[in-house]
Amino acid sequence: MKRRIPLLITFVVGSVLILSVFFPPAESWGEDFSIFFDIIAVFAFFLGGGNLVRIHGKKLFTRKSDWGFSVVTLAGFFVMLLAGLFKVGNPAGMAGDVTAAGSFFQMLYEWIFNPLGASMYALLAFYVASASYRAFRAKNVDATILLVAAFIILLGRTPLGMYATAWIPDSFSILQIPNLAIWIMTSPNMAGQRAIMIGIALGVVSMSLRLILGVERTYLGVDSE
Amino acid sequence: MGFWEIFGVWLAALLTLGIISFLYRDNAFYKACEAIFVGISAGYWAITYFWDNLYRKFYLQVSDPAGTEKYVPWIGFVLGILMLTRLFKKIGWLSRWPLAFIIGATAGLYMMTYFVSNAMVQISASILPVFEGSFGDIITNLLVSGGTFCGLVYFFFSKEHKGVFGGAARVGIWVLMLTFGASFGYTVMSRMSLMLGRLDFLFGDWLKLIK
Amino acid sequence: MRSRRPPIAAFVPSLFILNLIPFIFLTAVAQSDLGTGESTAMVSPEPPTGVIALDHVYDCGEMIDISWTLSAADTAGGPVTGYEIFRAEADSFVSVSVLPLGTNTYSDEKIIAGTPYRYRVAALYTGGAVLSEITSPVSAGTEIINWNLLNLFVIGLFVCGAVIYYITHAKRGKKLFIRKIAGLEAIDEAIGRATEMGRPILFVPGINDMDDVQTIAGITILGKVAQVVAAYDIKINMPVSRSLVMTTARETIKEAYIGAGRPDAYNDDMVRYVTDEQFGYVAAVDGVMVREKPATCFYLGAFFAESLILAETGNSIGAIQIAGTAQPAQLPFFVAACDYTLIGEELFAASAYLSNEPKQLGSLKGQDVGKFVAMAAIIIGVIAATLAEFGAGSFFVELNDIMHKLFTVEN
Amino acid sequence: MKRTELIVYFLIVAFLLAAYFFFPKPLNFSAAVSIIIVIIMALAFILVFVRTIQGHFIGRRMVFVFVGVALLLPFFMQFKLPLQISPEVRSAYDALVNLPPGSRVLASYDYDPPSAPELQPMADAFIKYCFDHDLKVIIMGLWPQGPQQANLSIEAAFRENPPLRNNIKYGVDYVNLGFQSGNEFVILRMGESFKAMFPTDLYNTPYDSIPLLKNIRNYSNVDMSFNFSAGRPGAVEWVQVAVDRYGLRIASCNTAVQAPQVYPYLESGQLLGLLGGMSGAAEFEDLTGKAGKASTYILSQSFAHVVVILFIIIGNVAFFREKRTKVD
Repeated sequence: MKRRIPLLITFVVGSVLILSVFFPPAESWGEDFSIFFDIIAVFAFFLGGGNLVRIHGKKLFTRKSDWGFSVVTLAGFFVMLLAGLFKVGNPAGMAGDVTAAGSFFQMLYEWIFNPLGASMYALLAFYVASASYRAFRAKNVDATILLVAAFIILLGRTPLGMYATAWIPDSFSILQIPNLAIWIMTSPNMAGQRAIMIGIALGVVSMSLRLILGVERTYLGVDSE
Repeated sequence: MGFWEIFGVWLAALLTLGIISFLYRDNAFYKACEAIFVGISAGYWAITYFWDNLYRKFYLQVSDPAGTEKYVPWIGFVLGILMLTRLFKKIGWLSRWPLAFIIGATAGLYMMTYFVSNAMVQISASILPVFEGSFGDIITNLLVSGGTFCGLVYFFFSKEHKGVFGGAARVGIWVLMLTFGASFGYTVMSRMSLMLGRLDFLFGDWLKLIK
Repeated sequence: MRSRRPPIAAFVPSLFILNLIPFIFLTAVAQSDLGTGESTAMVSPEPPTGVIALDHVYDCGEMIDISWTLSAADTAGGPVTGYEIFRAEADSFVSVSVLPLGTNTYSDEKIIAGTPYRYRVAALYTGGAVLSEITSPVSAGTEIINWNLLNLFVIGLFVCGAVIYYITHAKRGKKLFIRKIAGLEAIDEAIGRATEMGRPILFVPGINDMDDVQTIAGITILGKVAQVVAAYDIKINMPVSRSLVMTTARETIKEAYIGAGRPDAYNDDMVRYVTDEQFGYVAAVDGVMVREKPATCFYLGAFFAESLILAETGNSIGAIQIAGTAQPAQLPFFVAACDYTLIGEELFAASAYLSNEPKQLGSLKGQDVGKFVAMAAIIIGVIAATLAEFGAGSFFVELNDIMHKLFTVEN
Repeated sequence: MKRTELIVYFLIVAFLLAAYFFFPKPLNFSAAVSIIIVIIMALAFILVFVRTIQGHFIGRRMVFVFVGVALLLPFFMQFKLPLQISPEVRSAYDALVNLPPGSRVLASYDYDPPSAPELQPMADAFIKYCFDHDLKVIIMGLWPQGPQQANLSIEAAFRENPPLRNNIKYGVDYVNLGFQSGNEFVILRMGESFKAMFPTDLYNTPYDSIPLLKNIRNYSNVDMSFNFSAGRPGAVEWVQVAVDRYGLRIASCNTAVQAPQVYPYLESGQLLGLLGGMSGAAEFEDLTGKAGKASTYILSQSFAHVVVILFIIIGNVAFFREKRTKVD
């Protein structure tokens, strides 16, 4: 029983939403789902946030190694929570938007959250280089194609590519690296993207059907009966 | 600049340096930044959930006297409460209901979205006359249609990749590799500009070495 | 997927009415122009003709479509500057929209279903406007079934039918061949490596919530990985960025441990919530990687810019990395930096492949039928389109037409 | 922590503090120094290359150092990359130049800080041009942080040309309407009425009490539009809704990643012009005659790009060298 009802729910909800596409009066049900989901996510956060506090609290009280950092995490979490819940320093008081300029919440966002996020994102500049250095090697046919495509596109985006192949006569201008780069992006690249996208669509159809029909049910956990 | 602005710039600069130091190796400075980031951002999302979802999408909707369809947020609310039954051993199994609901709905919704926008649209976009335009265009058209076809052959699961079929699958893999190489190379430049933003902040806004 | 159009009429109605005043005034001027024909120096151009208003089909009474024949003076360099649509519920016409010249259709969405409306279209020119005839009343109605999507229904039914057919077919014990998928064959090897080295396994299910199918696909693979993990008693470490994913992953791993007959070995701390924030989560996972040095990293789910940050850090600690995502933009980074990558469709096929159950494998055969349909459609379509282009006979022209109609989803 | 490591940290902090307190501001390398630096970098590469051929492979940290140096040093150099103005940038610029003084330009800021390195220079150059040539700017944003980015542009224009601070008046010469959620629906409804979407500006001033907006009801009252966008909603939505439905004249400024999706609209004539990525920004700065951030950024970006290309070559040398060692 404890397992059959969830399976039934999945089946009914899934098939109804698939069919709703074909019935204009039911068209908006998908959007209603997103509202349900947003509200469920709030309650789920009680579990997630609770887990965060519990893990770091445990580290702190058992004085595990690096417990000092747990203090920092907890402090950050609660400071942000209080600043946001009570809209501390908000120029418009409780009536204002929580992210209003000048509020403590927004200041924390600008001084701490934003630079940290942007810096983490920026690490990609370095990783993209180290990955190119390591991965683009002519180990076999596949890797060589990967390498050549990447190399042509990279060259095509610098003046270097233009100078290197400027001698090619205009009747073969497609072979000039900048043109070749554009051609790769618009032609073979499109073919590959299309194959991937169509494949994904069919994979999703098949997996969704497995879920809706209850063939795939690992996520449902244990039947304690 | 007032004290608080200078303080904010310094704080942001130190945090930026802390994150960048991870490139060398893990260190206490990075750990501190990580701890701050996790705490602050979890708090940020908690607040977003509270004001955006619970307050705006639930409370304001159900308390709006003019609102129609008030029952919609309530269904979400009940499912959310069921989610919390996990905290109690005896009725914890009830939390699978909202989960089953979410998975069913996601499966149903995505199935149609993907089928329309990824499969149908792409197939209809592929149906084009091949022998059109210049010689180069014809080659390109053939390549795009053939490439898509071979790419799909590669994804076939229930047939062994042998003989002609295997050859097509092989070409399919090459097309995919070409695609990946091209997209990778294409993104390098914009990834570089991300770091430029941070360097500009560090050496301009903070150290004032750049105009 | 079609989405509900927001009720535009609900948007700041009072301001809207204020804005209409100049229009009404303009209309009045235009009408008086027609009567006297003297207030402007210019001769007024011909009005639009043949105005038709029809209920937009296959919707929920949200739209009325208006079409007309362009004013004869709507030419390059001609006097017409655009068109204005007027609508009346009772007697007074109000302006609905102004459109650029050359337009001959408009869909009015600011209507109430069931109310009859009349329309007229004005051709605007410098100094005035000329009005068309008034249409007969039309009201927007609700249709129960969207027949426009019949082609989608038929093709969808065929593909879904194939999947379901092979699922039930396989149940009856027919052996199915499924080719090897390298990334999935490697899972056992990767877990074995963790056992040998006595190091944990890191599992990252992407950064999206449970309302993304990719996350669900990741979780279903987790179910299979956890079975092996439970059997060999390896430590699995799963930091997640969404609370719902945390609860689902816990259920899944617990199930695997109970299945392996070792429920005591399961511990809720195997899965822990970090933060919803994309880069905050990445910062923490990077920290976990360099500190705990997992032997194997799985990245299966929806990934964005963080894909390469994770994969490069994982590479620096020498972990075996198996990735899979359906984000086409991130696949190149995984392919470049990971040992194995499940490309798009393979991610969704993975749990079926790993389960080795006939039913699940049957669904893979079913989706191959879908691929066959796609390939056949492309070949037939391309041939028909090419031959039709060469004038190879009306058969190909029609076939080309049919193929386009079959795969074009109208909204 | 190892002692050497501590010393390195200490040195870095000391250097930064020295830079903060003692370095000349702004720091500029003379042309000779710049050339020497480039030569040193080239030599370093040759060294790495030779070492690799000898069988000593460099690690990822060395790659990081090279990328970091390549990104940072051009900030202080006085080089100017020779630029070839591409036709799409030229046409965007021409469209702006042909506007008579007093024309009203709508500027939509549809991006957030991570895309700022590419888009901010375009936006800055655009605002400067408008302020210098008496074009009235109406700013809005479809991304929450867009209007803040616009304020940065305005601040930059004032900083560069202080007298503008007195001459350019908020509400008369420019206005910032702020952010409105709703993506393409905002664009759609603006076709009827700006005011319906923006009842007040960013600072809660009612729409009607702003002089600049007096006679502006919808797209038909603006002369041109510039869109700075990094994704969705952005240029594509503007074209599909505002251009196709309401005939707005629009030039679009995009990140390099987004540009290919926008090019088709340029070819079809739905866009007046297009600025793509850092090179687009640098060319635009070149045309407006005010070298800004992009002119520096493009140098850094090109350097880093070349570094990546060279490392791919070195990586392959390393690979073949390794293979040969194994065969031996």
